Amino acid sequence: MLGPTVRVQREPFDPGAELNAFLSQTPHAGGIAVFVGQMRDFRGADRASGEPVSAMSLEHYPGMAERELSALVADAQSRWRLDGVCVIHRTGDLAPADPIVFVAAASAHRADALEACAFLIDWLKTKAPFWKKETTGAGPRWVEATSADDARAARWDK
Amino acid sequence: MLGPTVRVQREPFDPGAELNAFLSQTPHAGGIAVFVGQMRDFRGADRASGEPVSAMSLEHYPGMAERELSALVADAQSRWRLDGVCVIHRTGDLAPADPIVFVAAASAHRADALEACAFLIDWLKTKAPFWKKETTGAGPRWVEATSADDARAARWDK
Amino acid sequence: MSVITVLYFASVKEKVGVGQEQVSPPAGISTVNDLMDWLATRSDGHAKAFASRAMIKTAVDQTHVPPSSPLGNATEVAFFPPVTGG
Amino acid sequence: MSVITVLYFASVKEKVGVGQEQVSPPAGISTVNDLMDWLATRSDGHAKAFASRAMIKTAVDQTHVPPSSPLGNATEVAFFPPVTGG
Repeated sequence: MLGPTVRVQREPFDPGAELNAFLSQTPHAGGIAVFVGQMRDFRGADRASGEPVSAMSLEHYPGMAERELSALVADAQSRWRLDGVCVIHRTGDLAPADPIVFVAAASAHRADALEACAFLIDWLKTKAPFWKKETTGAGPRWVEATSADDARAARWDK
Repeated sequence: MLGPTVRVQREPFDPGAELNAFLSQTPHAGGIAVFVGQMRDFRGADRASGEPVSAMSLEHYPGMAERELSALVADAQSRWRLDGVCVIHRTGDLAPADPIVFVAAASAHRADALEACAFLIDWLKTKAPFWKKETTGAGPRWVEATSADDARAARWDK
Repeated sequence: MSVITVLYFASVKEKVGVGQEQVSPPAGISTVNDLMDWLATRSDGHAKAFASRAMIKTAVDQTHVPPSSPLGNATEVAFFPPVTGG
Repeated sequence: MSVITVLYFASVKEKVGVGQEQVSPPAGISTVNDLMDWLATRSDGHAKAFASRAMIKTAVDQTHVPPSSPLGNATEVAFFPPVTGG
């Protein structure tokens, strides 16, 4: 098994290519769980009622972002038996439907992969130092953290 | 939104290409959860202690397999708000590390996507009429269903 | 009762020796359990297949059912071990 | 106390007006909270940034800490709103 992949990058990435690269590194895993977050073109609960969003800018804390993601990966590896883990996060300017984040976890058994993947994205959302600024008709505005995200992350507190 | 994808096929499929095709159909989704099951080259809890497996053959019930997968997808759509769902399952002869199953669920919000994806693979494992036969040093042998699979599926019983 | 297509899969198919057969059960065969009892008498292979009844799953017209289910106007009945896909 | 690199991100950075500054806090500044109190006096932007203290998260040497944490020998302290990545 190769070490886990953690990348914070300004360049776009190709989720399909990342998935196949990850699978090629985990040939003995029975189950691979993946989460892709992509830039939504609306704010709110759904697109019908939401405010249109035309662009996004993603700021991060260089150094700490990579450290925090690596710490989350190490935590996941201590909780579940994983054959491989991959976390990729974009920064900078994004357009609607651009992939923002790619999280993958591979294990001999699917429960470990599914749970590790959900854990990683839930904790990433509340711990990794990234900040989204969305541009709507009213101009650019920082996205606010939600209590729903905190609640989902808290499910994993030991 | 396009209708859900349900495919049962003898031909191999490319998980990365399927992921990108799915993403291109769900441009307004914020979160996409994916599960890929691939053929393991061992039986048992882990590879170190497990019995080597050199080949697999997947039998299915034509007609009912597609019906059952479509019913699971419809059930998932009634439980969560989904922008798209895709389920692909291989049949026939497989080699180690070949992808067996691909499940994807897209939603405005990640909780719906993650839960629908886990639900789909858990129920698929206990309801969809497919049967694996593994070839080990002792010859070919039908894989036995596990109580762990039943327990995971039961978590989703209403 | 009319003709029923009976399907066998995986280990059940291997024990019976065929994957499919057309049968016309006699009067009195009204549930899936009745059908299994009757099929078990057709050959040694059938008898072997239906010996461990608890390990056999059943579908009537491509829908999972418990073995106590009535056959009704079923045209296709399938017998197979617990599924192991995914 | 030695020189500390203070970093600001996102809305906190916009209020302060700079993303980074080197400071040498006076004696008596021993916790992150003390540092925030002192930084708030440096300009109107700083005062505005630290007005809603409950909305500010803190990291010392790139590790999340509560505001009551001691500064110790910290060389880098960061202030930012709740994170919204992923």
